[in-house]
Amino acid sequence: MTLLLDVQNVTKRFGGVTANDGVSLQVRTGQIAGLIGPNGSGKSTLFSAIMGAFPIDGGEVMFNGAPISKLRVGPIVRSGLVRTYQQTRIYSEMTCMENMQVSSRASQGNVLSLLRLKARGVDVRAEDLLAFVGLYEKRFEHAGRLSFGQQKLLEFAMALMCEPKLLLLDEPTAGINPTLINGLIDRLQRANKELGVTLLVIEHNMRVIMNLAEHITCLAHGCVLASGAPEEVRNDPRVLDAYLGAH
Amino acid sequence: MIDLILDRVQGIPEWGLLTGLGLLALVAPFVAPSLATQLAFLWLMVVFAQTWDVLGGQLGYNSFGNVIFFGIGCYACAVVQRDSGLPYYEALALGLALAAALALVAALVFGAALLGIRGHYFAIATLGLGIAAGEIAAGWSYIGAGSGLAMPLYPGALGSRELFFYFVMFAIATGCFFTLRWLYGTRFGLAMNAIRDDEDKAEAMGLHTTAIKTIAWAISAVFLGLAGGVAANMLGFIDPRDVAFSGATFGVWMVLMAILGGKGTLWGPVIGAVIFHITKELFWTYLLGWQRVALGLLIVAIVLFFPQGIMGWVKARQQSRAVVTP
Amino acid sequence: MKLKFGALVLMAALTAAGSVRAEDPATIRLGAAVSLSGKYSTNGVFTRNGYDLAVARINERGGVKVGDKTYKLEIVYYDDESTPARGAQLAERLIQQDGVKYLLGPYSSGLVEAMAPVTEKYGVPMVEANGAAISLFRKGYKYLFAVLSTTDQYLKGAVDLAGSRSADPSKLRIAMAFENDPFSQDVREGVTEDAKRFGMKIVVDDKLPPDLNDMSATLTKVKLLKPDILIVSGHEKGAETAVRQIADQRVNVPMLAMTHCDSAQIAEKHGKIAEYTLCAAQWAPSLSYSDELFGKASEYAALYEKTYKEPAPYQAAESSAAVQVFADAFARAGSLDPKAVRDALSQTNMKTFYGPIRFDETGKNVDKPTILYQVQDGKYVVVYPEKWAEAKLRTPTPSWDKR
Amino acid sequence: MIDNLLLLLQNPSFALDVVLNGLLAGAIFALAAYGMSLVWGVLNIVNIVQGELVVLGGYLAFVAMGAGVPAYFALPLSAAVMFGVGYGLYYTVIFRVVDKDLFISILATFGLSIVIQQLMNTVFGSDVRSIDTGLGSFYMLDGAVTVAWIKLIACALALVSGAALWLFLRHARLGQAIRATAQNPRAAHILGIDTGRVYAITYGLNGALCGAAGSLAVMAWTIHPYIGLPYTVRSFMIVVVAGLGNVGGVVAAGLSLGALENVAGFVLGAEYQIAFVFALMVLILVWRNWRAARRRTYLS
Repeated sequence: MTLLLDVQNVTKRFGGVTANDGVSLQVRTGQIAGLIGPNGSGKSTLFSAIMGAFPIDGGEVMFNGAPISKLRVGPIVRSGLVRTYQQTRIYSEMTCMENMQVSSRASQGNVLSLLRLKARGVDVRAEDLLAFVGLYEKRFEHAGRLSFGQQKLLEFAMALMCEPKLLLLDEPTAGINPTLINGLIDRLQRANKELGVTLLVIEHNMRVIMNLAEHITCLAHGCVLASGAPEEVRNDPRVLDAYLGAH
Repeated sequence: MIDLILDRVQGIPEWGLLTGLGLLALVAPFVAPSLATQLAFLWLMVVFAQTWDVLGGQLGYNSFGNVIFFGIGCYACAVVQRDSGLPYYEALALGLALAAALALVAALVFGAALLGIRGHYFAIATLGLGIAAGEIAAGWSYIGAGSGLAMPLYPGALGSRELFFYFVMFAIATGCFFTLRWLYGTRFGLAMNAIRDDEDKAEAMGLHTTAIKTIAWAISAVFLGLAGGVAANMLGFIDPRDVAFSGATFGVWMVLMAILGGKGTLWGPVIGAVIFHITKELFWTYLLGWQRVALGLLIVAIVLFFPQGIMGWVKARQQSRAVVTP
Repeated sequence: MKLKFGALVLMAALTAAGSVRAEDPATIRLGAAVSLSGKYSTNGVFTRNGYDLAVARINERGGVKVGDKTYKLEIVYYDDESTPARGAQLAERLIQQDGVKYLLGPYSSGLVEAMAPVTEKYGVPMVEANGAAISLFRKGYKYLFAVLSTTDQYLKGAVDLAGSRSADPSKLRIAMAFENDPFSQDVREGVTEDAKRFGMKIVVDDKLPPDLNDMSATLTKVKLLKPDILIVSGHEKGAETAVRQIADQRVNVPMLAMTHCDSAQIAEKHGKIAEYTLCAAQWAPSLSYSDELFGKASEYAALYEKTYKEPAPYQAAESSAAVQVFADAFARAGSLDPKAVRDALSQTNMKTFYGPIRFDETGKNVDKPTILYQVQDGKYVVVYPEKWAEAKLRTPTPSWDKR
Repeated sequence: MIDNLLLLLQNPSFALDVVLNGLLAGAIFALAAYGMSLVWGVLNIVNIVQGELVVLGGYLAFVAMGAGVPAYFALPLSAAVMFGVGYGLYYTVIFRVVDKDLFISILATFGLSIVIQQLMNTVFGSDVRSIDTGLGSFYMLDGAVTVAWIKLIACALALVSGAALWLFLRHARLGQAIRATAQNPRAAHILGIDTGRVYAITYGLNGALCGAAGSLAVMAWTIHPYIGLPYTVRSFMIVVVAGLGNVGGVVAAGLSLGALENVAGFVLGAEYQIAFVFALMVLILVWRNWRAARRRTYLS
């Protein structure tokens, strides 16, 4: 398996606070990787740093073999790297279908091609993916009227519309009805297997992440605490101390 | 009463409605020839409101400088008519073509430079651009500087001038309407709304946000440029600050009309323009000397008590009456 | 349906806006768009006062006899808000919607410039009293007549005075600061022409923006280049700003000439620092013109002051004269046909309290000269042309440390 | 253009004159801009009616002096009345736009500006007004540099008022309440601060600043009912360049704007003076946006 994302010694400071301190992390093509750590350990900051939301103070991010740490959000996304947000972000004034249509891979191409009424296959794919996340019945409803959990699912489906190589998911199960969580895990795995999307998932729910991820990295106070297979990380005393002990 | 009308409107297919209105517009100048020029100005206002709404309503970018494209159109057309040596109609046609082309180029250049700027800084930058353009035009002697430019006289028979410009302006307004109607139906329209809803998200989903904004601006600029060329001929005289780059009148009116009718809708700006224009004319007729005070108060009242506009109000009413149907 | 309904309302409202009033058979309706608001509103009001005063006086005297019928005069006013765009629209509206067949002019050249194409198109004669830009009379308009002297004449007198008093006029250097509007740019043209004739050199040629209230940059340039004549034109605010800042910055020039200083009341407001300033004017109450309707110029001034409780500005006097010209033309035409009235207008040759009025083929009044005042001991005294001079020109202006 | 520049370079004393006169004009802009920055920072309102308030302040001083009030008293009087005008405006119109988006406030205050403009025109006439204080000028370097005393006084007063306001915001209880409200209105409200009143007072203070600026403008320059807009747009520009809540920045930006404008008027000719200023503003924004792009953000 080739190296898809290679985060090398990334450092990010906000004023006097060091949010990421020399963080390194690798994700291989086809993998489902996990990122855990207590609140404030710098997980979301790392996502933003990878995605180009702000300049980083040190280190380098390589995606698909090319450096991306000088690029802005747009070009990074178009190279096949997409994220979802912890506080879901969808286009609340538009219907679910419209949310999906505008998120298609085709929308990232030549702007003038957007002037065509419909792009081939977009609607079918949008409906398929909405069905995939269980929102097919809601497809003509305004996205802003969905429940938080449904919005989360919609955002996930929109991200899949982009046909990313790597998808960064920020707490996909937060706010989701516990009875639906197993279904969600199943969907993430299917997206990984059937759609060929590599996943990097931030997750608080230990049960979820242990079932899902093949490789887990644990952050604490902006530094990598441990990294390895789920079992290894779970049993690492430092992780237990910093993370589980904090609960 | 209102609900009743709303129901009736929904009962009529849109094409029926459009045809009816179109016919009405086509016969209006013959029924009331003395109002032809007034009505031509009405179409100008409709173009103003619609083109402003492309950025202001659909994209959520409030521009106070759109009048710059109107001014460029005025001058481009006037200069061609003055210097080309062609017969009147040929010169007018060439002038309008150049007006549209120059406005387009200007929009692409300014868009690339300014459309990365967001929020009120964008509004301010466009305001500054509009004022600077007016002042530069007022200093440039090739285009008449502060003395302005007089347009060539219309060669046709008495009374035909009004009809001619009425129909030209009507054509521009309808052209604009249908172009935007088509545009809002494409995925480009969706992308514009996505940027309005959450620009960071749109960018994080890979949309070429700056290019989309620039193209949208360019589309409205083309129609403003055309309208500028025709309006210059209707008025017969271009003053750099009071006609061409008149930010404090045309520049603000276009915003108000769009808001009054309802931002971000296809029909809103049209309705807003019609109501605003009539109200303004009535003020001018019946409130001699106080009309500007009345206009100022009207502006305050619109934005304070009616910021969602007529279409916004209608929508809210519909939504409260029935769940949205697909 | 709602939209159709809206369109009907629109039609109804626009028709109402263009309310067609019933024509009273015994009145002639004149239309006028004047500036009641906006930057020209002071002068716009003077213009309206002038029109009203003449109409009232003519109606008092029984009206105008056209053929064997006698008519009263009536004026339909609109406010053009001092903007040309509005002016053009209103001209159209007066003619099309209100059915007016004769127009009185607006205030300022820019407005006339905007309205003239419209009146020309409809063949409606317009007699105007406040748009003097020479460019207006180069367009071949047939229905435009102006009772006042053209703008290019305004400050020629000053150049003339300086040139004729100098041993070698070609050594003289001129500084000019003109507002960037049609009126002042026209004044500039007249001055440049005359300067060229004398071979004078123009060393400063600035265009002042209309909303400028600070001309210190231009004045520093003047101070640096030490010209012999400084000429300023920019309506009242130009005169006010110039007088004030020339004193503030102690700019020494042997001769200072400007327009609009009497209406800006520089002598009254600024006293000593306004002394020696030359002011161009169309008319003064002290001139010895007279006519039957108003009597002598001074009597007109007295009547105006009695009616409006302020001294008579020349803007009002020329406006009154415009109405007189119309009345005269109606009587001579013996008909109310606009074409006949237009032809009668072109034959106008009359003496008024405002001065002699005779139009050339372009429609400008070629019989009346402009005058120059000088502020002397706090009064405006006519010093040019020689024929009307009340006192001798005081020149050169001493430098500030000697004043 | 080039010869004008050479002229200036060859005559440094005159160059000083140009710069100095510009700086002094800039002080008035700074004063008005300071008020705008205050309102923008605290109420989150872009106050387009700013220029009209300045002009109104000028008219009040003019009327007061016409009625025999001495100049040194006309200014505080005008400022005091304008405080009341601002306070009143807040409770009639402004309070309705406080929590609306910026754009609504821009339009609403624009509407107000038309109304006030027109009312001033009706009440005071469209004549150009100025007050001659009779203080004369101050000159040096053989008269190359001449500065009207009143302009110097205006500049000094502008700086003093700015400083006084800064001290007030920093140390007075009410000033602290204003700053707290600016930072977080909800928190301030919870702490028992009557935010509505704080807003009203802030807007009143802005009125007073405008009153002072207007009084100085009518004494040192001229006013008429339609001269408000230039003050508004300049204030706007100064605040944009300086950033919110930055007294020093506002003063520096105001003074340099005045100086730049005058130099531009000299070099490019008066007709391009305003064009230069606005083109410059657009360029500054484009430049700031370009810098923001390098930080992977946007100017907003």
